[in-house]
Amino acid sequence: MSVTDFWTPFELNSFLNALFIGLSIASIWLIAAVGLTIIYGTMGVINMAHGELIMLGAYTTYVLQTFFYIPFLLCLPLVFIIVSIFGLFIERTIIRRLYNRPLDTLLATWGLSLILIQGVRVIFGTAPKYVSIPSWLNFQVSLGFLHLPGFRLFIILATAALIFATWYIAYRTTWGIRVRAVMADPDMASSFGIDSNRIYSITFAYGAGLAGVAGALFGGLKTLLPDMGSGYIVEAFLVVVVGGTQLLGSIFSSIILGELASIFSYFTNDTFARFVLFTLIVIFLRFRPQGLITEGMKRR
Amino acid sequence: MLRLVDVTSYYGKTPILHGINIDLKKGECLCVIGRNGVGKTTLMQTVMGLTTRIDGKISIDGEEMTQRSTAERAIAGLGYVPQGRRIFGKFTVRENILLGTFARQGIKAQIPEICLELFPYLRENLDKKAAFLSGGQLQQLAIARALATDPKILLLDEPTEGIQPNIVEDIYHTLVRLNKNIGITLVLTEQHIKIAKSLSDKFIIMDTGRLVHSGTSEELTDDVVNTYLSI
Amino acid sequence: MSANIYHNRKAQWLAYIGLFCLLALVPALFDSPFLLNQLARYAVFAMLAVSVSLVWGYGGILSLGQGIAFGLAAYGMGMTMQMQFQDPVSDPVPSFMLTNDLSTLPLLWEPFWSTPIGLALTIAVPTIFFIGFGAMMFQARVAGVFVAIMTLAMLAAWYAMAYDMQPFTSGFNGISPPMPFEFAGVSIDPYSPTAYLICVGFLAALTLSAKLLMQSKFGLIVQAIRDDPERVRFLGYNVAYYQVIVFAISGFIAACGGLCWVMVVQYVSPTSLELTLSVSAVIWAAVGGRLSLLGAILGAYLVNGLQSYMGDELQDVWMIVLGSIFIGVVLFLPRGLVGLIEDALGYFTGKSETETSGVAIERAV
Amino acid sequence: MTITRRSLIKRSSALALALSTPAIFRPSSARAQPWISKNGTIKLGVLFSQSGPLAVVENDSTQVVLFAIDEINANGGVAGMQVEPVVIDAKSDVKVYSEKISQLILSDRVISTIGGYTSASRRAVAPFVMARDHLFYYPTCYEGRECTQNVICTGPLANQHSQDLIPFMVQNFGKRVYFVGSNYIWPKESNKVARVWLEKVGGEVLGEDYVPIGGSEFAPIFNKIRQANPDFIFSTLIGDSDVAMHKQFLSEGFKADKMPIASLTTGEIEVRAMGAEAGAGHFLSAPYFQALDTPTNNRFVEKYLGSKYGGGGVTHYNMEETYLAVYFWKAGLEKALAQTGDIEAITPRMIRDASGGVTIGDEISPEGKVWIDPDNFNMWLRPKIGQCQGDGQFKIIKVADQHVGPNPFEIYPDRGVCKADGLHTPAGAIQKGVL
Repeated sequence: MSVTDFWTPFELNSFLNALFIGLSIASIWLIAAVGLTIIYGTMGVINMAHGELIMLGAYTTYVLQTFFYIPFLLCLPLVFIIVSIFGLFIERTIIRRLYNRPLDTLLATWGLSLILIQGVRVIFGTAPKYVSIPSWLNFQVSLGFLHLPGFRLFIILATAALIFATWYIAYRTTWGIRVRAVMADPDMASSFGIDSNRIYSITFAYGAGLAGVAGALFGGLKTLLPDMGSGYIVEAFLVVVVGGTQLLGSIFSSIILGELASIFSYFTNDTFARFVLFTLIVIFLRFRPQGLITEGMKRR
Repeated sequence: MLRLVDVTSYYGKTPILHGINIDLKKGECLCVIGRNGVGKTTLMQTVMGLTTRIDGKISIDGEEMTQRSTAERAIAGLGYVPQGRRIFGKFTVRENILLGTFARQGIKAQIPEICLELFPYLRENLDKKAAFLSGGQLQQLAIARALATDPKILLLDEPTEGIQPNIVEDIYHTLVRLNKNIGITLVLTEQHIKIAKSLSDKFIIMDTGRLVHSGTSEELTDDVVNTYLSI
Repeated sequence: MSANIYHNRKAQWLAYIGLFCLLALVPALFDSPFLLNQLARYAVFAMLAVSVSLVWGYGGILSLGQGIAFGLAAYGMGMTMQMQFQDPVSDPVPSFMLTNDLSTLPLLWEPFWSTPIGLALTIAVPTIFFIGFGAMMFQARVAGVFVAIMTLAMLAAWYAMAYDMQPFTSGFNGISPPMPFEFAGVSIDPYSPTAYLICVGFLAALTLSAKLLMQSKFGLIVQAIRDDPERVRFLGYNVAYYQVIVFAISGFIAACGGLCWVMVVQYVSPTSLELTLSVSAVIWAAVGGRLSLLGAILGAYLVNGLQSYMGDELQDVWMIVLGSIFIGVVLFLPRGLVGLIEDALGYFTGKSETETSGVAIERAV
Repeated sequence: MTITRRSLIKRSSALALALSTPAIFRPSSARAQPWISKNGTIKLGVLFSQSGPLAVVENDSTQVVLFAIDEINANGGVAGMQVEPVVIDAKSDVKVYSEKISQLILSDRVISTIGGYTSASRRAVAPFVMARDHLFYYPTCYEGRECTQNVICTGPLANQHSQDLIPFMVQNFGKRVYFVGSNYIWPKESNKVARVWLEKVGGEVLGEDYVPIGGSEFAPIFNKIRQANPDFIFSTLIGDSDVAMHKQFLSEGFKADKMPIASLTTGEIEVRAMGAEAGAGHFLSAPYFQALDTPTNNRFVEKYLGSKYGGGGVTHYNMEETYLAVYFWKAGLEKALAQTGDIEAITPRMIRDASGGVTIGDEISPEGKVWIDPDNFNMWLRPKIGQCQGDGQFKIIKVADQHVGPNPFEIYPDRGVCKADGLHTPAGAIQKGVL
């Protein structure tokens, strides 16, 4: 019945709005996935605890807001720093021992995610928490029939800003040259005095920090629960893999997936949309396991 | 300058080099000779710290290097031009050379004049993607990149392999200049006996991971070549 | 090199048979229906762990989608049991369908009127699906992480399907057949020794056959593919063929697990298709030792036993403990707990343990 | 039995070893034991999730059961005996529910069990509860259309929820409604019932959407809602999704006074999670509100929040229904004892049979007098409509004039009528254990 009962009739304005909303969904998937893309693309590490880093970001925002009365906008950089430091800690204690063993990183980080979920549960209890967003973000943008809430727009802009910052760091700074060198050929990079371990640490911390910011933003859309991160991990991975583990690829894949999700759920419902989407992804990966964009990336 | 004492080197658990001894003075040029697959590249990688495990001792300028990481060795003054160049194709020429400067002491992120002076082509094409360079140009870039690290010792693995003859000559002159005029110690592996003989002060011959013969370049006679290198 | 008794095939078979005899003796020793039911559940988990050990430990394919076979089979069994309860004349349509606007039995459900056909479908559908899915992946030479991600996406798709197709599957609520499974006129109480012994019997039969298979030429090739697929390909073997077969067999084992599961819990819901269950199976196998079927079984019993019997004070931190154990195993004991046993046996009966452990990975038990 | 055994023997010699020992043919000796022994305590199973996503609600349920048991024990216990709760954490996992219910019944031998918040957990325990003739109290709202002899539900059924709410909303806001719910049976059933009531008052359903449990992306749905522009939204979302929807409702620019959400779930605890700002102005139909101004409720709220169990800071309908479940159990047990006279002879089934018609009066029940329907063993209650205020509390707008009876098969009259002994079908058969 779920398919047939309410097969929404096609209506142009509303459909265009659905496309517009697709972009909004895409920005959420993208910001959830961008840290993962960087970590996986650079280090070959499958970080199953990425969703939990998002969760930590959300809880950090909650703590900063509730106990230190820090305004939301200021929370974002602070969350980035705090979660980065935590990421650094994880990298030094666990991830570092597992380079060149990608499947093992997948398993170890799954264990880590269990610890983080339960740890947060023990500290904050089971009751949900929430992040309040500043009231000036409670506006709506209306462009004719197109409609977008201010906070969504804020997320889109924040995502764009973070992507731009990441791109700038990667392609316009000497630091970026180092990271890309390690990505392309770790041995050669180290022959030029680049300490790949240090690059990995900082890259991981950076990816973790991005996840933290994503969490801070998601806190404005939904409740904070210790296991909120697990809801993002599958989508984030699919964005990364479909995109081909590159920044540009992730942008394209999140837009495509976000639009498809929006269009499917426009015509049917959210659950069925997921089924169709996941099946399409499996088929896509069968024919293009290297993802959408593959330019010269060295796989491990 | 570069000293290897009884060095054994491993990939995984398998030893590839056995008990290598080398002693090289400042400004000397050593040529490593041997057939394909006898461990010449491994020797380079061992010096650079790119193998899994090393027994024995490696020192540069008296400074102990055996347990140091590759990056630390590069900073200590080892420059590396690997076999097949291993240029970063997605990087521009400028970025490739800049990579080298990260191993410098002092000023970084600035391309040293010497790199561009030696290879005018690179100066004119700094913003070109390295993937579009020809083999000889890539080799020039690889040498420029290694020079950017301000090396005391330059390791060159097959610098003339797969390059058209006129450029081989260019590279030969460049190496002479680096060694004789600037005083950089060179270690190179070379298939062309002629080049090896005229460029180097010393040679060693390797076979199946062992050092089987060594001497000054005058001692690299046809007899020696026939004994160790004939097929 | 011969000395470590751990690598002695006779000793291995003795250990396997010993374990199953021990398990089979439980009903004689303990007169507790609850315990039997609980241990029957563990036996089912052990089947899942064995399926993971086979596909990952031996085949080198990390599948996060073992739950697909488990869940599909669980639904098959749930449907079979539900239809045993329905009456063809007076009450042909399960209650949840009537409230989902289905007044006649959907075609999908019709075959389940017959218990033998239902059981056959329960096992055949997941196995065939794994053959098809495996062929699709392995012929395209998908490997490593990408298999993990594709199986994960497929699992998520099936989960969404079971969840969304409410008139056919009862959705999130799941199907709870009101009566125990009946076979050949005998009702199998989930708490009875019979149900328990069926589960242990399945576990024993599947494990021993899998072990036999892995000692055969086929098994050696599968393990060679795990260690170096390219080399095996150059030797002229059709690598995809072997991978598909071992993947399908692991699906078959997981499907048997799903069948037994519904027999002992009388309930099936989309949670069988949740990622958590599939990853848990990987955890059990890894903790016990994925390179050994016996290790996987021990891992399943141990982790679940600890989870059930840990004191209340520790319940709060159980997930933390489990996560830490798991990280510890991945970091320090890649061969799992049986790796420790192997080293210990090597210490007492054989040569220096470092040498043997290096070999053990290649020559899995 | 023998056929199965024989065929098994053929299969595995390991099995034969076990079968040759006589122990397994012994009848289970446990059955002869009394459920309640005179010199012990009365054991009551408490099966809720204290960890995992469901703990948000179910943790409060555990606490309130312990609170009620403390209260009962302090007042002399049940039939002069103390009540001992056997608390188990179900970890929000249906596998654990199904495992632990058998532990409670078979190992701990509790006389009854109170537990569950989702229908999935109820259905996971149901087969065991029925097979062992146990008694399970399910203390929250559910969809109905079940007729078992071993479950007593102390929350409202779908029919009790909407019969006042829908007409009230239509009257005050308009006839055009949009349905949003979580994607499982209870919301779908509740919506079906709501449709029936809507038709009676001439309303119209503009759209119906379901999101996965835990889903929090509402942009596509709000897009459709904006297009349809209903007079109000009827929500049967649970948990996270409910909270996320209210928050996004605000940020999408909707106003509660123009297009309010009429909900069956958004109680005090949900409002606490979303922030009062997001909840303010919307409506809830429930039998109980914290703000209910009766002496019993004021006492209950004050006592509960002041006790060591009241850390949550609010009381809400789900919690109150759980509280009632404990008292219904006590009343049922005492009535069964009065009928048999011997406490050791009491079985769970006796309590269930005795519970038909049992009443809990104003003096104990915070929501006012309630009783158990002697036919289908759900609760008679008075649904109330509350509007959420800026402080997170509800203002009670309307209380049903009289008690509304539960009718599990209201919209399926051709399925039959649920009676104490089973579902009486129109064909005259009696089906037992209809799930």
